[in-house]
Amino acid sequence: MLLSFLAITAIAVVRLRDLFAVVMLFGIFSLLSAAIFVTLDAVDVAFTEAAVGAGISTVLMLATLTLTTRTESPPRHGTLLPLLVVCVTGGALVYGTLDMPRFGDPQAPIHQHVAPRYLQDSPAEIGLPNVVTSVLASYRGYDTLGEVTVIFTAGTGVLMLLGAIRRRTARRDDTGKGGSAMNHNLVLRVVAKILIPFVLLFALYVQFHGDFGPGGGFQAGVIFAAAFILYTLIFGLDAARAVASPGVLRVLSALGVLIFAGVGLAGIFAGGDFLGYGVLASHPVAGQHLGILLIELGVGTTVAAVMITIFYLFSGRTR
Amino acid sequence: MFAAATLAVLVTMGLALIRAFRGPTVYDRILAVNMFGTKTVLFIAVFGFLTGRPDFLDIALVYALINFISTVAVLKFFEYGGLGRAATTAPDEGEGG
Amino acid sequence: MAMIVDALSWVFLLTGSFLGVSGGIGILRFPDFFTRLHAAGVTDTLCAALILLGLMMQTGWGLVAVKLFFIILFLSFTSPVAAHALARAALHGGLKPQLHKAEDDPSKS
Amino acid sequence: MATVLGLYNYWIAIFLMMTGFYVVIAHGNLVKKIVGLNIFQVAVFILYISMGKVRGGSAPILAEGVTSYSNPLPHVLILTAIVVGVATTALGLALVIRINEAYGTVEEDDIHSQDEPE
Amino acid sequence: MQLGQHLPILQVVIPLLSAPLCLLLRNGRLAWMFTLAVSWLVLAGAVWLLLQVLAHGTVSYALGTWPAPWGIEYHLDHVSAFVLLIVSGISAVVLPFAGKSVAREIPADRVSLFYTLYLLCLTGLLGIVITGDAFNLFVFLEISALSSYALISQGRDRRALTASYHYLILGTIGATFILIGVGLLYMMTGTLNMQDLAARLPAVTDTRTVRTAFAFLVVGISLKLALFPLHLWLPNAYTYAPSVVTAFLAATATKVGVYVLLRFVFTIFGAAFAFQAMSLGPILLVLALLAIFNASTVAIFQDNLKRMLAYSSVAQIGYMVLGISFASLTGLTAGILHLFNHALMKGALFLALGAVFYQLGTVQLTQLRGLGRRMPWTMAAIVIGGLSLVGVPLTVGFISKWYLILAALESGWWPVAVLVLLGSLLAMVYIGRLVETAYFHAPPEDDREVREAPLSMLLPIWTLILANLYFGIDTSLTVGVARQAAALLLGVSP
Repeated sequence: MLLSFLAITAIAVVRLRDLFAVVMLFGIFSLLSAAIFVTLDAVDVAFTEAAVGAGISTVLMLATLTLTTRTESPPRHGTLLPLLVVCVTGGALVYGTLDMPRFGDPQAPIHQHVAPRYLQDSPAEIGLPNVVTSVLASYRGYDTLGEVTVIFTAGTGVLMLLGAIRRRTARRDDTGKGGSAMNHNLVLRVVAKILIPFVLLFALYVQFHGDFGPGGGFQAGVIFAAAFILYTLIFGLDAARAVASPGVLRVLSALGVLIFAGVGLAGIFAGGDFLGYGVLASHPVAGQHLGILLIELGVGTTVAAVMITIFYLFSGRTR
Repeated sequence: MFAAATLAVLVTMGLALIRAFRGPTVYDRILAVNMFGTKTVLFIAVFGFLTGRPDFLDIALVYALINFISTVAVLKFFEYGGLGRAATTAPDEGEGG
Repeated sequence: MAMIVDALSWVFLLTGSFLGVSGGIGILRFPDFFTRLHAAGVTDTLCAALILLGLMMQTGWGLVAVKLFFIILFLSFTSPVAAHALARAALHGGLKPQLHKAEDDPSKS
Repeated sequence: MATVLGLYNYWIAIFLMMTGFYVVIAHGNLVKKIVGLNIFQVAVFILYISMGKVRGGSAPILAEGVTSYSNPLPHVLILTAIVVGVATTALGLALVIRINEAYGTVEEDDIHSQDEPE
Repeated sequence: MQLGQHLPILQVVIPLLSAPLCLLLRNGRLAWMFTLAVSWLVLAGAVWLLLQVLAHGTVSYALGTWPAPWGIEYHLDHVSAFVLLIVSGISAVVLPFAGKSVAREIPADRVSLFYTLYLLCLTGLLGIVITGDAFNLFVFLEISALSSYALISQGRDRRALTASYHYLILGTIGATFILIGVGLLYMMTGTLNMQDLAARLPAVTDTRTVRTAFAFLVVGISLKLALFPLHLWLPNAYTYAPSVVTAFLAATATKVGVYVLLRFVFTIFGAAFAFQAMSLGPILLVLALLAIFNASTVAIFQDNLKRMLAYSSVAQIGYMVLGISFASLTGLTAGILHLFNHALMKGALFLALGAVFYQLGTVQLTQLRGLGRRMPWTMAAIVIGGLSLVGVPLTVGFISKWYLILAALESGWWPVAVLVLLGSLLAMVYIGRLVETAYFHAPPEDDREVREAPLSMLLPIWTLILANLYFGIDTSLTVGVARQAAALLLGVSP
């Protein structure tokens, strides 16, 4: 049922020409897919998709729309060729599905080969209830390092593209969309003031509770950034910059990657392998705990800093 | 019983979705999206109970938060930024915005 | 006692569900934006609060209940605020409440 | 019938992928292309997550009394992929903003017609 | 603690770790020196690793101490060590050049950002080459891709932005295709480790799912490496990117793409499946020949020299793929050899063009009239690089072509050999145009002061040119390694 909703939404996205509506529907699309992830037991993924797809991506797209146009001009070429390409690709995929293991089949190869070890041995080897965190941070910790690097790359890239060319002048009353404050809206201001501390608290909870439930550094970073985005939206960019200056964020975004890679190197210097946390403490399991805690911290720092930076840069632009 | 609640929430989601598609004005769409978001929060919460593992409410909490932020962002977009198609007059705030 | 709590929670859940669906119908059937806002705004908060309260009663005291409580708190803050801000934005954006009877269906466009 | 039911999830995911893909290659608006790209990627995520599901399984967070869990590995992969996706989106949108500043439009055709005369 | 034992991972982690440090250096010149030092360190590591592999065979490294199918493994064999050397070598040569060029082409306050992204791109490329895990490959692919989008967009022309955008869209489609392919493979085997995949695939090769996975992987990788019909992003991206970026990416990024193709087709699927069951050979053969002729012809009509060389790159990728399509020992050797050789010549040529751009501010052919007398060293380098591109004896280009023709004849496809020669003729035409303009046309009247490029630019250019000549004469090292690598991929003795 949810999947059907999803399909309908996707079609609507194709057909609508009002980009604003498209972005709104994309928000719905993300929320829906996150709900689907929940029904498919992927709570961590749902968490991230909700925070990223529905939150960050949508806000960034909106910010882009404020800087560009809102309506899409009608297509001028035929759509036959793309349609053909799409049909061929889709046909190939459907053809490929025919020999797939059936949905939910516990006998499928992926449930037989590598994954069982994670489920069976991770309590003894790592000792965390959340297997996703164990795999993410330890077994495949290197992927996560790559992931943090990707985020860092995006942050640097956006900084390069949007930063440092036109510095925003401190004009309060310009038409500059994203940056100005919502001064007149008292209700929003008050509610935001009450909410933001809770949000920050919640971010910390997610950061440190990721070992036991869904959550972790990435999600916490995004939530932390979300609090700042809310602050920026309501109190204006200048006020937000006074709280967290771009320079500080730049240092923090680098710091996160350094923490992560540093923990990895610490593994080498302690006589183990890169990202081998086992040697970091007297007992391997304790070492794993320490390592995971630290790298999650690194992930959270970089993600939060980069997300806030990107949002600053997007909203600081004037048309 | 949880199943009934889940179903009800799903139906509501569907209704809101239709409004989001049809919504003649953008505000209708925002409203529908906002409602949709709230219902998704509920869906996640109820679904956790339905499957017997109710400790995943963090997700619902995040949804509630994100939903709020995107609503604010959208509103801001309309009050300050976008040249609304439905909004024929330019956004003009008297009070100092 | 447990029975009563249980029964009460079912009542809450069901009422909440009913309100949710009626809100959904409202948002679909009402003639213009402001009436739809009314339909959504009123039911949204209450429906969410009721369902979550019902769930809270099911779990008993614990971390889950605290989280549920926070969600309720959150929603009860944000939904009215969002509705309020939305109405404001719509009004400023040039959308006028439809005071007389609808001549044509606005959802036609 | 069993085939259809067993593959239904995958087919919807494929349908979504192709919808997104179509938006990317057929539409000329740069913002919409990015939206399409996102849909394409999310659909791939659904494909991955679908394959990780075990019928009767539960979320892979170990708890007492639960014996069957879904496969955690696809979840991990997709977490990474989501992050990659948002990074791409952010960079792409930043490029769109710059393009709009340089050309005053975000329509592919207009951009081409501006570059042609040179 | 033995550092040598950890070298495979340090190779990637050092540039990765340096990138955030570089971001913190606000001073552009300092950032450049830092990047330079890092890059040379990486080159030293790559040389050491290659020697290690040549001496002891494959090197593997388990990240996080987790054994292979569960954790991520670094797996270094002849192929990867060789490509590793190409990437880090080119980077080490390009960077000395970069100092002046970047200072002129990039605004001062963005120089340290530029080097941060450069380091990240290097990290990504190295990570792709060295990893033994299919998903990890995707992650590093994205690191390198995202940083190269950002780097390309820094060109001065506004078209750099659209070029970068198109690259982003197509690159992401390619990456997503690869992701789908990897997902399908994972679905059928339950593993992501390449060795493990190779071991478990034969049991399920007959399924339609695996065939689809193969198709998606090949299409996705072809997009990344700009194989003929999917090359549309490349010319613009290379034309409008900053000179250094063009030189670096042209010499490395597509090579890494070819490497990924080799890795997936030969190591994971196995030559038998790819070429017999899927008949990849004829498809690649036709596409490669089309690439050679189409792109070379287009290159002849370009007035912008960077664009001309970009199209020539597409053609040269055709040669590499042609070698692969034979699926024979000689063919693969030729392909891998050309990987190396093309990196040398395109690196040199794009760097030389960068020097021209540095002095002239343009690379339009008409503006280059009479440049042979004004920038003799640079132009001489372009001529030698061009000759190498054509495949004149005593240059590396000749060696590649020689092996390609040998491979074609070995397979009994003599028409292909003839076509390869014809393709060289086309290259002769476009290089000839350049030489004619530079040496046999009178310099323009306006008499601007045009001087030879500074030494810091000439040195890297000539290093590469001399390498072009050296490896064109003494082929024992390159051919030896390439042959061993090819044998390893095919699973036969060299």
